[in-house]
Amino acid sequence: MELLRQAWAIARKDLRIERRSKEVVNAAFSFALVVLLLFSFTFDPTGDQVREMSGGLLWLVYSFAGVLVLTRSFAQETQNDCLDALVAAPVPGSAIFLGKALANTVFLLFLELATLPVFTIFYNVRWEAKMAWLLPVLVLGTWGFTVIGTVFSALTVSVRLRELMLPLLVFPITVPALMASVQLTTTLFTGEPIAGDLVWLQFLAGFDLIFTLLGVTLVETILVG
Amino acid sequence: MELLRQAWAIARKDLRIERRSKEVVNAAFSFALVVLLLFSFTFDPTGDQVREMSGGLLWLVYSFAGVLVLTRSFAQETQNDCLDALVAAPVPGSAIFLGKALANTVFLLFLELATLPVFTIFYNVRWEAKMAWLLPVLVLGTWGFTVIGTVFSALTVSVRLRELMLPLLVFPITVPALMASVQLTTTLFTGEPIAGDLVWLQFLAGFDLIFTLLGVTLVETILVG
Amino acid sequence: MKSQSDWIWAGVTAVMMVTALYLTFVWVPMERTMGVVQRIFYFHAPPFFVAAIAIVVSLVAGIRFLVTRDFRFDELAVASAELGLVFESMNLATGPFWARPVWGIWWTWDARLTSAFVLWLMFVGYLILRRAVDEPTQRAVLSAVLTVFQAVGAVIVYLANRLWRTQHPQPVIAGGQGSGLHPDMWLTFVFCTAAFMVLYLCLLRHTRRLERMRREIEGLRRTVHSL
Amino acid sequence: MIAAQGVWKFFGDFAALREVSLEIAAGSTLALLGRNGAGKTTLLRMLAALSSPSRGTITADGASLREPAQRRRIGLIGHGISIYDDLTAAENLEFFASLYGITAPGERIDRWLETTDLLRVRNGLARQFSRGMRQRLAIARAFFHDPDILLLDEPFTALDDRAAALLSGLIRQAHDQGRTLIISTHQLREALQLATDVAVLDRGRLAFSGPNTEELKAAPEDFYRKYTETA
Amino acid sequence: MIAAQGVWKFFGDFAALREVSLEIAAGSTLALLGRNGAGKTTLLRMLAALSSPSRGTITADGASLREPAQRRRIGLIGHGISIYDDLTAAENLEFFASLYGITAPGERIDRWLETTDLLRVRNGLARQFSRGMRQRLAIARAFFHDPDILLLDEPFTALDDRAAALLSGLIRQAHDQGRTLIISTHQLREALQLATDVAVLDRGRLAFSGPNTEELKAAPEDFYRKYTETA
Ligand code: HEM
Ligand SMILES: Nc1ncnc2c1ncn2[C@@H]1O[C@H](COP(=O)(O)OP(=O)(O)OP(=O)(O)O)[C@@H](O)[C@H]1O
Ligand SMILES: Nc1ncnc2c1ncn2[C@@H]1O[C@H](COP(=O)(O)OP(=O)(O)OP(=O)(O)O)[C@@H](O)[C@H]1O
Ligand SMILES: [Mg+2]
Ligand SMILES: [Mg+2]
Repeated sequence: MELLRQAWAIARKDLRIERRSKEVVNAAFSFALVVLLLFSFTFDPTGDQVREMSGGLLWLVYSFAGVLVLTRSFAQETQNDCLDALVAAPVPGSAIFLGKALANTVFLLFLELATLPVFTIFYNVRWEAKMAWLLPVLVLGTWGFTVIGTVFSALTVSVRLRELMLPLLVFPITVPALMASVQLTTTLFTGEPIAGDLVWLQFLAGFDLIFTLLGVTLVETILVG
Repeated sequence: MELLRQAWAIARKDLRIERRSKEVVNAAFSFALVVLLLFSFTFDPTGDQVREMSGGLLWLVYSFAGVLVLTRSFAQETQNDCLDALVAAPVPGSAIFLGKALANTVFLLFLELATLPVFTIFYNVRWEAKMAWLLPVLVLGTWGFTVIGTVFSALTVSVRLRELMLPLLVFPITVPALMASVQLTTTLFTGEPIAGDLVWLQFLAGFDLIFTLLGVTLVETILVG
Repeated sequence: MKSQSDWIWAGVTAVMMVTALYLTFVWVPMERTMGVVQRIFYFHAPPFFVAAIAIVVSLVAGIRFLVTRDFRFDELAVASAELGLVFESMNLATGPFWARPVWGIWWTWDARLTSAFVLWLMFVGYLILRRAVDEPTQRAVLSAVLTVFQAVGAVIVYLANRLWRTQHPQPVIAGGQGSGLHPDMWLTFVFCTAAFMVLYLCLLRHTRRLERMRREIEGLRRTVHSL
Repeated sequence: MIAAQGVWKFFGDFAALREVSLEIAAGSTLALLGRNGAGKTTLLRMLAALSSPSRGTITADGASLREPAQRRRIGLIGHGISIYDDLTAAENLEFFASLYGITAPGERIDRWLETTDLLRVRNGLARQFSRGMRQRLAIARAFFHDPDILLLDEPFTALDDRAAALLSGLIRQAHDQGRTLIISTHQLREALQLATDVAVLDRGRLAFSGPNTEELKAAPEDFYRKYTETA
Repeated sequence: MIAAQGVWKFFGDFAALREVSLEIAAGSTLALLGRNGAGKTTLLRMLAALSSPSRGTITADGASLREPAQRRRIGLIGHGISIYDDLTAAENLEFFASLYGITAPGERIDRWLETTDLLRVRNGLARQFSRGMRQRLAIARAFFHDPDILLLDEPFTALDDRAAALLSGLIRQAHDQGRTLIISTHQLREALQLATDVAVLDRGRLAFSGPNTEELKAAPEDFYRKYTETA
């Protein structure tokens, strides 16, 4: 309980900063659009062929934009050595981790929901009835991605080549989660019955759980050494 | 002449540093591989469908990996305020710009040549005879990309959210060059006659020329303000 | 500083590798459908198993380091990871040469192949991270934590294979159908795996030593410079 | 009482601190001296539980420093100002209040903004503050949860005059209130004026530690040179 | 002679320098004083042609500072050390030699590594140097192309003892060789000992500028306070 209170305090701080400057989300959103732009320029999106890859495209955009948000997450704490003050404060590392992860998830979900309509228009994905299913997919997929990204954001914060290092470490580990999300999203976009894919939803949930626990246990070591 | 001597001095410095640590190229190459992996979720490379977009895929990989290299280009100069020493030295900004652009081009060409075979294997691109044509395409396309990227790398060096800003600024401007390169590359991969596309090559050359001149004239203002 | 045991290890390894080559290319019967290319199998799968073991070793060593803060474990972790990369590369490299004649393509993004590639990327990421951290203690701690995540990630990726349909043959070990290997093939396969395992252990001794020297030099230099 | 027993800190094989054993009685003010690279910051960071000793132990009244209960007692001023540029003065303090589990901090926040003369810019973004104002806010942040152990790492360097005056006032006050202070610095004279105890680090070794005396105050340079001559 | 005429520097609307006019005779040593945020660094950066005045002009012997010929005459020690961690000591100097168009620098490089006592680590990576060694290398870098105008921005802060000794030696030597030095600092006494001229900046204004005198050396604090009281 106490842990969650502290985590929430930290998350609220990040959210408040972001609500004020809107810097990161704006930049990330524009970046997502740019990526969409690049995609559409490099291969013309027409016909069913695109519908089959729509899920993949969407999550590609999310991943590339997302990892940039994650890089910032701990990097910004180093600006005035704020990280020292955080670690010196009587909150466990796990609280810092959870708070940051929460804030990042909110940012990414924002980003994703903002990108979604643009995407569907760009690639004229027909809007099915069971799109409601998309929400749990987004949430679970994003949380898995963010949890790992947040841990590694802390891991690489004082490392050379941070901006190169993070995607390098994050993506291979998140591959299963991404694949599952892609699978589910594509099913939804192509309008096939979701029933057969529910196993992926469970898989995602399990994935998230495992890495959340790992993060909670290990982040203290990362921060204090 | 003097200008080129100074530019070369700066390029040599960057190349020497890289040859010693190999950090950037290694990381960028691995990142390119990661991107290839991510793409595989989206584009199942069976069938000709992928061959039509192979050029696009390749240049997407190059762009994403390349922009990370470019971000570093001036950022690393700020580590010990080296940039101050550079600007204070009796070399014109244009020399710094050209030197950096040169070094970056070498890095990216390395990256591209290393990625190319892996790409052709992963995406089953058949290797045609006229692949020799690919070289001029790579060089011209890369130079255009690098020139713009280097200018913006200098422009964003002291900006918050650098790693987010750079792609935002670079990609939209380089889209024409990218499209031309994609067009040419695809033609080569699909083994169609290149003759019809030579105009794109000229376009690229012109594009490079214009932006090189722009960079040379404007970079001094960027650095000294 | 070659000790006698080094020579013994080297000898044993050499003998086993040569025997492995003999078994693979001379002794073992030819596979009916695939023909000679199938013999790649004996140098294709075993390296993967060794790589898998290398991860486990890295993982255990990494955890031991976090607990004891004894750099010997860090050395073991790196050494094992470096070798893991080498062996996984072997598995990755031999695969396509088999795929080309059998499937007609060098590569397909089937789950099993992808997972192999992901594994390879994890090794690479681990080693690149290490090179990006200057301060040895921090380097050791961070890379140890990373190993834990990657090991878990690797397991998940590997299990995820089972969920995906794959063009790639099912596991012979612990794999349900398709495990119908001729006993001689089995023997060769098992022996090759053992040979690669010994090779791994032999190399491990040296890479560890190398790593220790590296760290000692680093430390001496800093101490000298701080004078 | 803070006790460091046989503390080593290794960066790789390089020992930044060697076998440092030190006892700091409650209510004392320790001047932590030593030339650049002696290990002052390293030691202070461990006292702040920002990093853990490679060997040896550091305890406050017998308890480990990583325990929240202990960390709540510690106030730290490091090289950075540790405030968020995109939060207002009040929000900054409010945030740290929530970290330290201070409920209903409103009144206390205003009191500290008063003390640091930032009340009139209560709701101004720290980003827009002048350097001096930011430094004063940083000081408020460090003293805000009134810690009874204060760790100050070269607090006066690059501090603007007003901030410096404010800080030295607060330091004196804290000392009078019987709080424990540990101040690392290069300014011998100033340090020895207010210190009750002195510790000198030399290349990671504890070259001297003991109470501050009149003769020390009289000739600090000689004393300092005596214990750092080795370099 | 360096002449600044009616120099203003704006950061947005904020004027970091207001109407600064200053003449620095060749061979003189100017102590540039002023509290934090007074504008010392801003002025020095413009003298080093790292940024250009918003209004007014700065010339060296009548010529613009951006001209290579002028920049070749200038040596700068700023807050950062401006050396490349991934180059060896020798390569660092070699690189800057090539920037300054010094042909066949080999012998000169060794001479400077000698002076800074880095010859034995000639081919060691700067990254692996201790802090002091890096600082000495930075000093070598600044003096390497023997500039006859030296701009030093708080050169002694955070300098380790040996580097400090080395630098003050070089400064004195440069002065004796009739070079022009401009040193910004907070350490009044030390500064006034070696300065021939004094300039005091106060909130961007030039509050005082004139030759250094005995009574100044006698009571620097009073003098300083007199011209910075406004704050
Ligand atoms: C194209 C690249 C290839 C890669 C990256 C690859 C990768 C792997 C991996 C990771 C394993 C261990 C899997 C496990 O034990 O679960 C494996 C085993 C194996 N591979 Fe491949 N493989 C490739 C191509 C092929 C081809 C073309 C064939 C033959 C048609 C083949 C036949 C086998 C067999 C028989 C095993 C042993 C099964 C086992 O015991 O697991 N591989 N390969
Ligand atoms: N993160 C680190 N990695 C490697 N070495 C380090 C690290 N931090 C400190 N050191 C080394 O430890 C020694 C002590 O550093 P420390 O900063 O504690 O000295 P200090 O007394 O604070 O110096 P100063 O008075 O300049 O602040 C120095 O030799 C420094 O190079
Ligand atoms: N890049 C910048 N953007 C905005 N304001 C700046 C910038 N650089 C300096 N300033 C402002 O200009 C004023 C003068 O700064 P400057 O660094 O020159 O002072 P200083 O005399 O060097 O102070 P110190 O003695 O602390 O170095 C300060 O108020 C500072 O906030
Ligand atoms: Mg310190
Ligand atoms: Mg300054």
